[in-house]
Parts: sequence; C-alpha cells; structure tokens
Amino acid sequence: MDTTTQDAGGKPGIKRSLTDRIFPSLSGTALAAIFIATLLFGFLILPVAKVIYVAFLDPNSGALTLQNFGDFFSSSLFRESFFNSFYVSAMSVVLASVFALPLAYITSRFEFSGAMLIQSLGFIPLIMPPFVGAIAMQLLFGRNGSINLLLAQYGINIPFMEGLNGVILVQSVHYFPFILINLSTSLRNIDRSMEESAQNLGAHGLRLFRRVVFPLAAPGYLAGASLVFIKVFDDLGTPLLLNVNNMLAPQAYLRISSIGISDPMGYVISFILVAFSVFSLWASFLLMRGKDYATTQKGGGGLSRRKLSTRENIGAYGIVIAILLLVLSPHIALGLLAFGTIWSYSPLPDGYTLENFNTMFGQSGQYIKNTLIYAGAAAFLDIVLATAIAYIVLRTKIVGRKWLDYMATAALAVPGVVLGIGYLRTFNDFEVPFVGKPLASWWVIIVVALMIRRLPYALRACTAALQQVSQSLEEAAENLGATRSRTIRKVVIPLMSGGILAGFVTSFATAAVELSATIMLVSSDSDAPLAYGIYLFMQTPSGRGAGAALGILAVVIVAAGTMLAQCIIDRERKARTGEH
Amino acid sequence: MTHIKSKSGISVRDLHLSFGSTKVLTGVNLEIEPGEFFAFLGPSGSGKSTLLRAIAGFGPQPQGQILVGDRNLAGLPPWERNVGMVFQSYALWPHMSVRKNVAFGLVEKKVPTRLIDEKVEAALSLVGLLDYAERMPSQLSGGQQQRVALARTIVTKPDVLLLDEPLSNLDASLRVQMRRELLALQRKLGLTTIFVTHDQEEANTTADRMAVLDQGVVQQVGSPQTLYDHPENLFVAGFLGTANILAGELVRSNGSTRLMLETGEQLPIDNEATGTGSLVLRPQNISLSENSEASELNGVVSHREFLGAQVRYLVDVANTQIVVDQSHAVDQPILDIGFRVGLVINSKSAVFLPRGQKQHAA
Amino acid sequence: MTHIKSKSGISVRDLHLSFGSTKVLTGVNLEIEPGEFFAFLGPSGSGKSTLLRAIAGFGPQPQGQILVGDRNLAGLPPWERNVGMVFQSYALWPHMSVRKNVAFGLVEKKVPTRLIDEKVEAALSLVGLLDYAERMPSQLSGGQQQRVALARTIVTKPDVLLLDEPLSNLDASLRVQMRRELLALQRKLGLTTIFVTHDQEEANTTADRMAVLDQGVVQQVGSPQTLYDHPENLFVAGFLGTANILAGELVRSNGSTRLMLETGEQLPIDNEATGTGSLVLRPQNISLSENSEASELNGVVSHREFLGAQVRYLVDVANTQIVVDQSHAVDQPILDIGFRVGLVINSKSAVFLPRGQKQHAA
Amino acid sequence: AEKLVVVTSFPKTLTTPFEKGFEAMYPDIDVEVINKSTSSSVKYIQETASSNTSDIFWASAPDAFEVLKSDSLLIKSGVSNAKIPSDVGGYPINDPDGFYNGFAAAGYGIMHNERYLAAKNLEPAKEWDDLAKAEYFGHVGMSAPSRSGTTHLTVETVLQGDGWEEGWEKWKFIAGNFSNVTERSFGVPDGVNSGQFGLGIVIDFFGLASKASGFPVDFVYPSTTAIVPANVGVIANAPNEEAAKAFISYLLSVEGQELLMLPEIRRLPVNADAYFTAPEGFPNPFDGSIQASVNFDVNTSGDRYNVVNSLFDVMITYRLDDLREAVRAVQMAEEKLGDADNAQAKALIAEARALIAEVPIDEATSLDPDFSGIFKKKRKKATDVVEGRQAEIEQQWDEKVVANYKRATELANEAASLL
Ligand SMILES: Nc1ncnc2c1ncn2[C@@H]1O[C@H](COP(=O)(O)OP(=O)(O)OP(=O)(O)O)[C@@H](O)[C@H]1O
Ligand SMILES: Nc1ncnc2c1ncn2[C@@H]1O[C@H](COP(=O)(O)OP(=O)(O)OP(=O)(O)O)[C@@H](O)[C@H]1O
Ligand SMILES: [Mg+2]
Ligand SMILES: [Mg+2]
Repeated sequence: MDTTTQDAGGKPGIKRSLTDRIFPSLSGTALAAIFIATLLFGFLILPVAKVIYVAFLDPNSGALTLQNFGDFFSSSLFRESFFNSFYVSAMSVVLASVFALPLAYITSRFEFSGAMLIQSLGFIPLIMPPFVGAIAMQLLFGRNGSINLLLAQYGINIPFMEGLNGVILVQSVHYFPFILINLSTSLRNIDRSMEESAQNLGAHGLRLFRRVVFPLAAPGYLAGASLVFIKVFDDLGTPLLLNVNNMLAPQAYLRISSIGISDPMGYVISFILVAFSVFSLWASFLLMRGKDYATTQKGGGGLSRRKLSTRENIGAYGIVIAILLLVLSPHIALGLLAFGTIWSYSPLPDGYTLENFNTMFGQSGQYIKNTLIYAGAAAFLDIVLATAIAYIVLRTKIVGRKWLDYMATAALAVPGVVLGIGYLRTFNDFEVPFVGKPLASWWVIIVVALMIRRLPYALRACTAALQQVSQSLEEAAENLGATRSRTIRKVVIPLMSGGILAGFVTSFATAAVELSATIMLVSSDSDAPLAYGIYLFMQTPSGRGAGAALGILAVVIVAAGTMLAQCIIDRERKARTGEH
Repeated sequence: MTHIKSKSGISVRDLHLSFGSTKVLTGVNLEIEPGEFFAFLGPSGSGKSTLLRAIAGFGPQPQGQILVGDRNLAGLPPWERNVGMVFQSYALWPHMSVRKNVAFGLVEKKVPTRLIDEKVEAALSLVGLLDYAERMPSQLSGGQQQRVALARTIVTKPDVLLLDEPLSNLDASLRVQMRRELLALQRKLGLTTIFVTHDQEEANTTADRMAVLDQGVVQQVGSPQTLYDHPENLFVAGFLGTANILAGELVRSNGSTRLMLETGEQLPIDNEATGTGSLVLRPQNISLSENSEASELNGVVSHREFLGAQVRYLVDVANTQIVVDQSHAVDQPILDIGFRVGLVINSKSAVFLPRGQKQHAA
Repeated sequence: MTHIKSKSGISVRDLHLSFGSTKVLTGVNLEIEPGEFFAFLGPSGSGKSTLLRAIAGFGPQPQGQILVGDRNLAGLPPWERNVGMVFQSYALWPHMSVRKNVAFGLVEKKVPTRLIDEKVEAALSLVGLLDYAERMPSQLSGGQQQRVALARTIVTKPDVLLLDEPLSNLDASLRVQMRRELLALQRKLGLTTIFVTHDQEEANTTADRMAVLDQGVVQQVGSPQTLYDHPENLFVAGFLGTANILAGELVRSNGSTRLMLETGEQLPIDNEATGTGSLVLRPQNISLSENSEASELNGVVSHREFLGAQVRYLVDVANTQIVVDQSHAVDQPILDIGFRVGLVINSKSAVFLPRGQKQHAA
Repeated sequence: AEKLVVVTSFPKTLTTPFEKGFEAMYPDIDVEVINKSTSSSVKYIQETASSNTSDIFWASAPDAFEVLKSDSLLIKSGVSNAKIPSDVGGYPINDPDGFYNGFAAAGYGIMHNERYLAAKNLEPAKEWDDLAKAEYFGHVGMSAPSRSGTTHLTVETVLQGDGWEEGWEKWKFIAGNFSNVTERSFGVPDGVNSGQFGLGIVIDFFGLASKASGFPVDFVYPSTTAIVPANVGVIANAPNEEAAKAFISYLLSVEGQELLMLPEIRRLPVNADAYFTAPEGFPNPFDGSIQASVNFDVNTSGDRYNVVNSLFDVMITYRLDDLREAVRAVQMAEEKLGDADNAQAKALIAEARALIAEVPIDEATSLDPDFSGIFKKKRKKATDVVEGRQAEIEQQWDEKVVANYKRATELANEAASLL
C-alpha cells in the first residue's frame, strides 16, 4: 500500500487515492470479509450443499429434478409434520415468553435483590445435556412421573408430556433463556420517563406493561423469540426423545439416518428446514426494522428500578420462584437421578448414593478435558468471527456484507446430522499435513463443527454489543493516530467486551452439550467430548445414574463458567462507572 | 376544551424528601394560586425535578403534604392523581403515532371512542399539529414533539400541569418561540402550571411567580422582577443575572452613605441602610467614562467580551473586579485591555443585603 | 509543550461534499491564519460539523482541497493527518483511566514510555487535572471530561485543533467558565483552532474571526464585531443577535435621509445610501420615551418580557412590530401592554442592506 | 504397538471386557473402540471409505452388515470356529457369503415393570398374543423396526411365523396398545425402567441387565421368540487386517464367548462349548430352554427389508394416534359386546377389525424385486431406471391407512352404540 509515497510526481495524495480506486477491496476489513466468507462457504455452505443436493436428484435416474419437493407437498404426513413443527415452535415461543417475561421484567425494572442470581440461573436451562434432560422431565412430568403419581391418589392425570404438549413444554423450558437474555437487555434500555409518562396519564399494572413497556422492548423480545422459534423448528433431539415423529426435524432425521437407505425425502426436509429458518429470520429482521427505538433519550431519566411494596415483593418472589422451579426442574430431576439409586415408578428415588459419581469419575476424565478444549476453542473462534462479522456488517460498506450475517445465522437451521455427514463427505479425502489423518477424523473438525453451529449465538451478542459502541469513540482514536486495525484492537474490542463475553458464554455453554454433529465426527474414544460420554452411559440401564452424574458435572462446569463471566462483566462495568 | 380554567391551586406543606440517606428536599412550603404560571428555578441538582416529581407521585415517598385543590395527594399512586406532567425528554412513545400518543390518556380513562377522536383532534389543533396526527414521533422535529407531549397531557384535563424543563432540548431560537406559545396556551387554558427550568431568562419571561431553589431549600418566592430587584440573599442575587457583589460596611456621614469596601475603597451609595453586608450591583447599572479623572471611582479594563448587544468589561478597581455591561452600537469601538476608565454607578439600583441573612455562596 | 506556536494555517478551497445525493457543503472557501481562533457558526444542520469532520478526515470524501500548512490532506486517512479534534460528546474511552486516555495518542505515535509519562503529566497539569489522572472518565464531571478530551488532543501536538461544540454538553455557568479557559489555553499554545458552535455569544466571545454557515454555504467571514455591525445579508443579521429588519426605500431629500417603509411609515435615518433594501436595527439601539408626542415615531406596547438585565418590548408601530430592549434598573417600572410610547432611534447604528445582495430568510 | 480400530454400537460395558481380554492376549496390539449408534456407524464407514482408518465393524443388526456388504465395504475374514453351529433358532449365525460372523445371539421377549403392573393391577404378559389384550391398552412400548435392526427381525419373525396378513394384524393390535414407539431401541428398556410404560418388547440382555442393575423389572421369553445373532466383520481396506482377524478369532473362542455371560453383558454365546460354564438358569438356545418360533427365511427377510420397515412406519409409527383410537374403539365395542349375541354388532366389529388389519400390499408384491427396489434406492449403474418413488407410494399407503382407521373407529363406535 505504501509504495506511493516516493512517487516522482510528488503528489502522494492523488496517487494514493488512485491506488485505492484500483484496489478498493484490499483494505484489512475487506480481506477479513473475504476470509470469513470463504470459511463459511467451506465449512458450512459446501458441506451442507453436498448433502442436501440429493434433495434435487431424481432417486431413480439421478437427474436433477424438483419432483421430490412435489412429493413433499403432496404427502399428507409431511404436511402434517410441517404444521406440527410450526405449531410446536409457535407454542414454544408463547410458553417460553410466559416464563421469560415475568423474570425479565421483575429483575430488570424493579429493585429486586438477587436479580443477578436469577438472571444467571435463568441461563442454566440452555445447558441441557442430551438424553438426560428429556428423561429427567419424563421422570417428573411424564404420564407416570412424580407429579402425576402424586396426583394419582386424587384421580388426576395431567398430560404434560403427551405428544406435542411434551415437546412444547421441554422446548420452551430449554430455550426460554434466549428470550430472557435479549428481553432483559431491551427492558434495561427503556428510559424510565416512558413508563412514568404513561403512569401520569393513568396507566398502571398490566395495561402499562402491555401498552408501553412491552412494545418498547419488542426488538429484544423479537430477537429472542425468533431464535427460539428457529431452534425449536429445527431441533430434533427433544421430539425424538419424547418419541414424537410427526414433526419435520425428526422426519428428516429418521429418513436420513435409517440404516441402509437414503431416502431423498430426508434431504428435502433438511432443505426445507434451512430455507424456512432463513425465511423466518429474514421475516423477523423485517419486522424489527424501524422498531429499534433508541429509548434512552437526551435529558431522560435513565433506567429506573421501582421499589416494590412488601405485598408486591412477596408476590414477585412467588412468581419468580415458581418459574425458576419449573424451568430448573429438568436439572432438579437430573440431580435426583445422579444422586439417587433406583428411580422407577415412584415420586422420588428409592435411596441416595454417591456411587454414580464414582463410576462416572472413573471413566470420564478425558471427556471433561476434551469438552473444555473443544467448547472453549469453538467459543473462542466464534467470538473472533462474530466480532469481525459484526464489525464488517455495521461499520464498513463492503458489498454483500449482510450476507455474511445471513450465512452465519443460517447455521442455526442446519441439522447437526446433516453437517456431520457433510463434513465426512467433504473432508475425508483431505489429508491434514503433518498429522497424517484425514481432516474428517482429526479432532479439530469437531471444534470446527461446534464453532459453525454456535456462531449464530455469538454473532447476535457481538452485534448487539457493537451497536452500543458510539462511533465517535472510534473516530477519536483514529484522530489521535491509531490506524483502523489498532482502533479496533484498543477501543472497539475492549468496549464490546461485555457482549463478547456474553457471546462466549452462550456459545461455550451450548457447545459443551452438543451431540448431533459430534457423534458423527468422533473418530476415537480419546477424542470424545462429554456429551458423547453421556450418550455412552445412557446406552445401558446401569449407566443412567452415571450419565446423569456426568450431566450434572457438565451443568456445574458451564454454570460456574457463566457465573464467572457474569462477575467479570459486572466488575468491569463497576470499574467503568466508578461504583464500588 | 379551550376553557379548563383550573380551580385547583397547589399547596406544598413542609415537604421533606430523601433518596436513601441523602436529603434532597428540606422543609419546602409553597402556595401556588389557581391558574398561576409558576416556575421552579435553580441550579442543576437543586431538587427542582425531585419536587416536581413528588407532586406527580414519582420518586421516593416524601414527608409532608401536597394538596391540589383540596385533595391531599400523599400516598396516591401517580395514575390516580390527575396531575399532568410533560417530561424533559417528552417521552413520546415511539411505537405509537401522534394520534395514539395523544389518545393514550383518554383510553386509560375509558372515554368512549367517539369522544376520544374528537378530543384528540381538538388538542392537536390547539397545538397546531392536526396535520401530523398520523406521523410517528420520530418523524417530528423537536419543537413538534414538544407540542405533542403537551397535547398528550392537556387532553386529559389534568387539575394542574407540570413541565420539567420542557424546552431544554430545543434550539435557542425555537426555545424562544416555544416559550411564547406555551405561555399563550397556558393563559388560554387557565391551567395552574409549574414550569421547571434552570434558565433564568426562561423563568423571567414566562412565570407569574417563581421559587428559587438551592440545595433542596426554597430560597425565595416572588415575581421575576421582585426576585431580580430585591433578592433576599446572595444566592438569589447571583443566580438571577450577573451581579457584582461587594462586601463592606455602609457608613453614613454628612447625610450621604458610603460603602467602605473590605479592600479599602469607598463608594458613594444612595441607600438608607447601615451596617456590614454586601452590595449587589448589576453590570448594566454601571457605566464607563473614558475620562477617568472626572469620576469618583476608576479602574483598568482587564478583560472584555463582545456579546453582541453588549460589551462586557471586567474592570480592576484596586483589588476588586467589577463587571460592567455597556450597550453596543454599530462601530462603537471596544475599549482595549489596560485602558483606564472611570465608573459611574447608578447607585439607586444598588441593593444592600445586611450580613446575617442566610447568604449562600453564589 | 507550552509553546507549540502553530505555523500551520488552514486553507479550504472550493470544497463540495454530499451524503449520497444530498449536497451538504457547496463551494466552501476559507483561509484560516496560523494561530488564529476561528469559529464556525450557524444553525443546526447548516453543515458545521460536516465541514469540521471533513478536515479531520471523517465522513464522505469531499471534492476540493484542504491544506494544513502546505500539506494537502485530501485522501489521507484520519490517522495520518495530525489534526487534533475534540468531539462534542468528548468521546473519552470509558475503559481507560484519564492517564491512559491522554497517553493514547502518544502511544500510537510510538513516543518512548518515559517521555509519555512526562508529557501526559504536563498536559494534565495544563488543564488542571493532574490529581485526576487515575480516575475513570465516568468519575469526572462534564467540565472535567471536557478538559481531559482537550488534554488528550493537545498532548499529541497536532498541527491544528478542531473543536465540535465542545461546550454544548455543559451547564450554563460552567460553559462561561470553560470558554474562558479554552481561550486562555489556545492563546498560550498559539494553536490554530476551529471552534464549532451554534451559540453566537460563544462565538462572539472567543473567536478572532468566524464564518457563518447556512445550508452548507459560507455566508460571511469576519471578526465578531464586523459580522454583528456589518452583516452582509439578512441571514447573518438575523442570526447574530436580535434584529429589527425593516424593508423599504431610502430616500434622500433636503440633505437628510428617510426610510419609507413598505407599510407607509417614515423613519429619519443617518445614512448615505439610497435605494430599496432592508434596514437592520438592533433592539438596544432604540429607546422608548413615555412622552410619545415628542418623538417622530410612536407606537403601542403589544408585548413585553422581563429578561433581567433588560426588558424587551414589542412595540406596534402602524403595521410593523419593533423590538426594543431597555436596560433595567432596580424598581424601574415595566411599561404596561397598551401603553403608548415614543421611539428614539440611534440611527447611526442602523445598517442598510440594499436589495440584490443575497438575502436569506432570517 | 499396532492399533486396532473397532467401530461398534455396543456399550462400554460390553466392549471393555473384550478389549481387556484381547489386549492381554496380544500385548502389542492396542484396541481403540469408537462408539456410535448403528446408523451413524454405517454412515461413518461409508463416508470415510476413501481413506478408511477403521478395522472392524462390530454391532448387532445384521442388516447394517448387509448394507456395508452390498457397498463392498466388508471383506471376508475367513475366520471360523468349528464349535459354532450353522444356525440358531433357524437364523443362520454367519453370513452365508462369509463377509461377517455372528458372535452372540439374543432373544426377544417381554420386559415389565413390577411396580407399574402392581399399581395398575395387571398381570405380566407372557406371550406375544397377550400384548394385544385390551387390558394392556396404553401400557406397551416398542422400538420402530426402521430404527433398530433387531426389532426388525422380531417384526419379520412374526410375519413369517403367522403369515403376511395375520402377522400384520397381530402387530397392529399389539401396536394399538402402545404407549410409545421409541426412536432408539434403548428407549424401550428405559421407558420400562422409569415406569413410563409397564411392558416393553425388548431384546433379552436389555431386560436382564436392567434387572441386574436393580430396577424393579423382570423379563420373560415368550414360548416362541426370535433369536437374532450379533455380528462382527472386517472393514474393506482395513489398515490392520491381521489384527482384525485375530480379534474375531478371539471373539469366537471359548474364552471370548464366556465373557458374554458376564452379568453386565448377558448375551447368549454362539459357541456351544461356552455353555459348560454357564451360570444356573442361563438360557440356552441350543438345549431348548428358549425356542425360536419359525424356520426363519433369510432371503425373504432380506428381499423385503425396507418395504416392511416402511410399512410399519406408515401404518404404525407415524399414525399411532389414529391406530390407537381405532383399536381402542374396537376393544370398547368388544367389551360391551361381551358374550352377547348381537349379529349386527359382531359384523360391524369384524369389519372394523378387518379394516384395521388391512395391509396396502400383498405378500407377493412385498417380495417383488421391482417393487422393493423402489425402497432400496441403490441404482447399480447410472443407466438403471427404477419406476416409482418411495414418497409417492408411501403417500398412497398413508391415505389408505388413515381412511381405514377412521372408518374402523366409526364402525366400532356404531357397534358399541348398538349394544
Ligand atoms: N434516584 C436518585 N438517587 C439518589 N439521588 C438522587 C436521585 N435522583 C436525584 N438525586 C439527587 O437529588 C438531587 C436533586 O436532583 P434533581 O434531579 O431534583 O435536580 P434538578 O434540580 O432537577 O437538576 P437538573 O437541573 O440537573 O435537572 C441531586 O443532588 C441528585 O443527585
Ligand atoms: N450521515 C449522514 N447522512 C446523510 N445526511 C447527513 C449525515 N450527517 C449529516 N447529514 C446532513 O448534513 C447536513 C449538515 O449536518 P451537520 O451535522 O454538519 O450539521 P451541523 O451544522 O453540525 O448541525 P448541529 O448544530 O445540529 O450539529 C444536515 O442536513 C444533515 O441532515
Ligand atoms: Mg431536573
Ligand atoms: Mg454538529
């Protein structure tokens, strides 16, 4: 770039802009954009396309066709599945909102001791290890679970877990933290005068919430709700474990992973899943456009936390505790399972023991280590990528920059199996230099898979963080001689640190319990992560307790990490604002 | 709707208010007449907003009484007070159109839909924004937003109207225009109004009477001119306009009074009082003469600022610095720094504050 | 560091700038002398910030030349311009202490660490904040933050200093104090400075010269007094202070000049010019006499505002409304609305702008 | 040390004793076990074939081996053991073509939760037919044959034993009592263990191991059962073929076979000599203590493998709610009918039963290679053309099945209303 300064003509300024005009795309950010686009193409688009293109092949002749899509839409089973998936996703959003709204509202708008603890606890449901979560829920809420066994003496049986209801319940418990996190942030950004002026005009209580507070928090709510919707729509673990087949994701999975046959319908469904998810994402963007109310206004009062009267306080605690009990019930049951002896057709385990932990610790050392490495590395790469993408999208004018966002976010919708098969198919013939293994069976591929699958979470957090960094802070640094890249390093990233950390935690926590893609990619026991260990334990009757114990361990590790991150964020915030 | 003619005055009796352990308001007593345009004036942090918000029912629960008309508001939640408040930030809800914003309070009061439309349109035409009913707040200019906020409040026919620095977010020129409109509207509606500001010109030009606050204490209540001409303490004197405050002793001899400054100078003053205290002297009531010999008092220009309509000089008189404002006419030269000038004091305009009165630091 | 004595002036030559298809600056030409304190003054949206930011290298690429000293800055990225800028919001980095904020630019310039400490302390003591070095920006008051922002910029010895409404976030009283400090500092450093403001008093009291902008066009350049006393067009006349602008024809007869107002009135004016145009008359250059018979011109008080140091009257003279400011002395009564008064015009102070000059709406 | 990579679907409790035993015998071979579900294993081996790193595939489901075999991803090991008979309960132990060996057998049976049955006042079911009784409505669990190769064999065994039409009828009336069709085969013992449902159709070692882990469950073999082998084979291009063969020899030896009888494994050895050391009461397929029902025809099973799976899913798994409703209606009508003699009602009930039982295709079609080819999706050459598409056919079945169930429900309700 700097060859221009010693130009004979002595007009460096003009020459420079000429080179800039010839190679406008060679700036650092543009290079980064190209690199990220390549990465996403290589590790997301290409592998997925390699699997999903079957959807466009005539199974009989191998010719390109759209016939499979015709079959999809003419099949009543698939139409029903589509409807069920849609219904379950929508209802999960509703139920998740019912959990998230009071928690978010109470902890962010009132003086409420333990607000931070509640916010952290509210995050834990996201860390639901595979298998154990649904089993634990069955044990509590199933047809013959603790609750129904206790109710049986009154002749009552509540079908919490039957069919689609069960899926809705488990999914909303699992994913409601997405709404909680986003909504809380939004609520905290509402200037108190917005609320006060409504009160002044006679509104209060629920009406105040419905007419003013909630609409103003809508952007955050929508962001969270769309994540929940898409996740539920694409999730297959929960319906499968609850033995619900009439939904799209399990239909795809069943058809892709049946032994021996590769029914093109599986890929058609995968394609439809991805397409529909991208569509809903786009729709939610549209919906949010122009609604991003900057409600912290000049001369406004900032955030107010209202004091609650004693009666209100008791009510609030009652609601919060009830919700927490419900959303943490899988983890409570998991704990019972881990510390219990035999738990069969009874409200509680027959006895309690530490034996399960003994068994588990004896066999799980490498799983824990691997998980920390994989999830840690994946989450780290995620925040690096997410920061870069957020910066490119929000701060540069590179053409097509929005597509980086769309591409990265589309990973939400790609079923883990499809990605896993895609990686095997794409990278098996790619020998890694010096390692002497195909890339597909090198442990690093697991990190890559986790990274791609969790990138959307980190991306949302980083984008939000960057949106809150005032551009003049960057300009001030450039004005004082810091180049673009040094400005990013010394000003932008430190100021985004809260959001980056939040992104890290979300990616890490969810990556730590991922199984669907990893199980395809684990090529040796010594490379296996924790979720895989749980899977192994859960294959035998005697391993149920030990599997649960490992699940508890996973939750504890991730939760400890979350708390730590919260503390760091908080300390940093305090240092910044000078509170003590 | 054009004639509300408020019958409610506002009485604040012995009000105390603290944020946790920080006392913010101490012993506030105010009687505001029905239909009066009343201003709270004071520096930042003096408790103006806190007092206003206490009347509207926001913030910590105060001790003491707040009466609007005969109703004691103490303990009522904000939504039961029927006290209209316009916020500094306007607090228009960005997700509602202008019409919806204005209709909000009526909907909350369960006014029949048909009536709502009528009232909203009346209120919007009152503030001249009928054509903007369907716009979103973000599509309005600051002044328009301010008027919507006002319409939104008055449409509910509150007993009294509270305005918290309603003009501070506006441009200087818009501010002047809006304060005139506001005053005109208040006169038309006859609505008892409290207006919070820290801009004395704003208070002076609008308020019938005003209260000057400092550190949570009401320093003085009265009409703008009373406060300007007869401040009861140095804080009020210094806060309302620029003032030269000269500490010294008034001594009467030979039928005339002289002020013996602490710095040793003497000033002839047309005043009956005697004793030690401070003399408040406004810069526009002193004039400069280039002939320094002829005047009793003279000094050296040490600083000057061209303000446009006036030129402000700081003149060093012995050890005292005196601010003098001279009206400016076209091409009238500005005196140089270092120039020796005579000072002529319009001593009838000097106000003497005997020591012993509460004297806050200006 | 206390004596930079800038050798660099700033030349802006035929600058044009657009945001997409919106033209924001048109044909701007400016020559700012080395060491000069120069102000950009204009209403909101007139392009002041845009012009300043173009000099610093932010915003869209402009057409035309920007020279600092002999260097053409066009095309250079911001970090290679060596142009110091203080942002309206101060833009202090909240994650760095005051010391780190100030040291930032030096670190970027690879100044040796030992020297950095020295320079940072020198800069901080220059702005009187040495004791605050370890605080975080959020622990400082607005004025202190402003000074940190200033220290952070001048410590890097920029060729020129750009200030974008540096005082607009401050309290009125702090603003006056800070503008004096700023001016003193600039004088001490001798640094060529551009100061953006929309407050004419601020510009008047600080700037050596200033440029008045409107709608992206420079309306006039000159010293504050020149602009106030000899505005070249109605926009400048109206923007700098309050002005009565009377359109009419100057007619010379019997050795004296009279202004024939469009409304039919006549005014004797002490002016050499003739022809149609507008007369600019400042409110403080008109006085009222209670004896309306004795004066050539008389009218009725239609509105009055007590401003403190002055009382502002609007007087209806036939169909024209004239603003008159009267200096206020203690207990001097304010004239009632409807009172008939005589107007005495200090006609030497009237400025005539012949028609044909570009006359923007005031 | 050399490395032997074993891809398996077996749990650790099974693989570890063999790994230890084998490594003790061959100290310079290091066994590395990779656990994956059967279907993931197959996909994994298929996808990594081009640079294969695995030596042995070790799993239950014979069909998984068939898939790999037809993809030429297995090689003949050539290992055999004279003490191993050619078949168990009519099912051949080894692949006739020699691409994989059976190393253990397992029988299907019924597992039940004692607490559950006690609470619901139910007797344990002893025979397959019992499971179709009205009293077990909503209490039974089973895995889908498309998900579990061993379950498939159970389904096929009944189809061969009872005949195509009668076999499907039996399955449908058993399925009418299902609480769940589980996705994983392990979901069935899990459901019984936790008490989600009371009875499960499971492979013996699941039931026995659950009991051994202390759950209040028991397992019974019906008087006739399906006995299915578990297999092992060498993967084509195995990096360590010799070690792979040694491992298979070890599995088939008496030492290896005896490990199968460990309480945490509980599988049936195929080497008859191993039973000499069997614990008291250990079932032995070779001495008649458990019996296979039929002479199992492997070719029939293989020819219509995917067709049967697809039929089961379309008629039962995906339409379980409709089926349950229909079966329940019939059960209620029959109960109401009791011993009464209402010819009209009887006829209606019979008609409903027939509608429920109806299979969209006959046995001949199921065995037609052209037809079943649609479900295999394996074109051998690019020029091959297969008529029809699975999705299209499944949709036709689905329409018919849903209509039948609906009509059957109506008829049964009509019958009930007559009583
Ligand atoms: N929520 C709060 N908690 C603690 N102290 C507060 C709170 N709100 C205001 N105060 C304090 O109360 C005092 C009065 O504040 P108030 O907002 O009433 O001042 P003000 O006169 O309106 O000032 P301004 O002109 O800046 O609006 C200040 O010292 C302020 O710091
Ligand atoms: N990023 C932008 N995109 C499009 N138009 C812009 C942008 N920034 C500024 N403008 C327009 O350019 C014009 C000049 O804006 P500028 O910020 O320079 O005004 P200003 O004189 O600094 O006003 P103020 O006193 O309000 O700061 C305005 O009309 C504004 O709307
Ligand atoms: Mg205030
Ligand atoms: Mg600006």
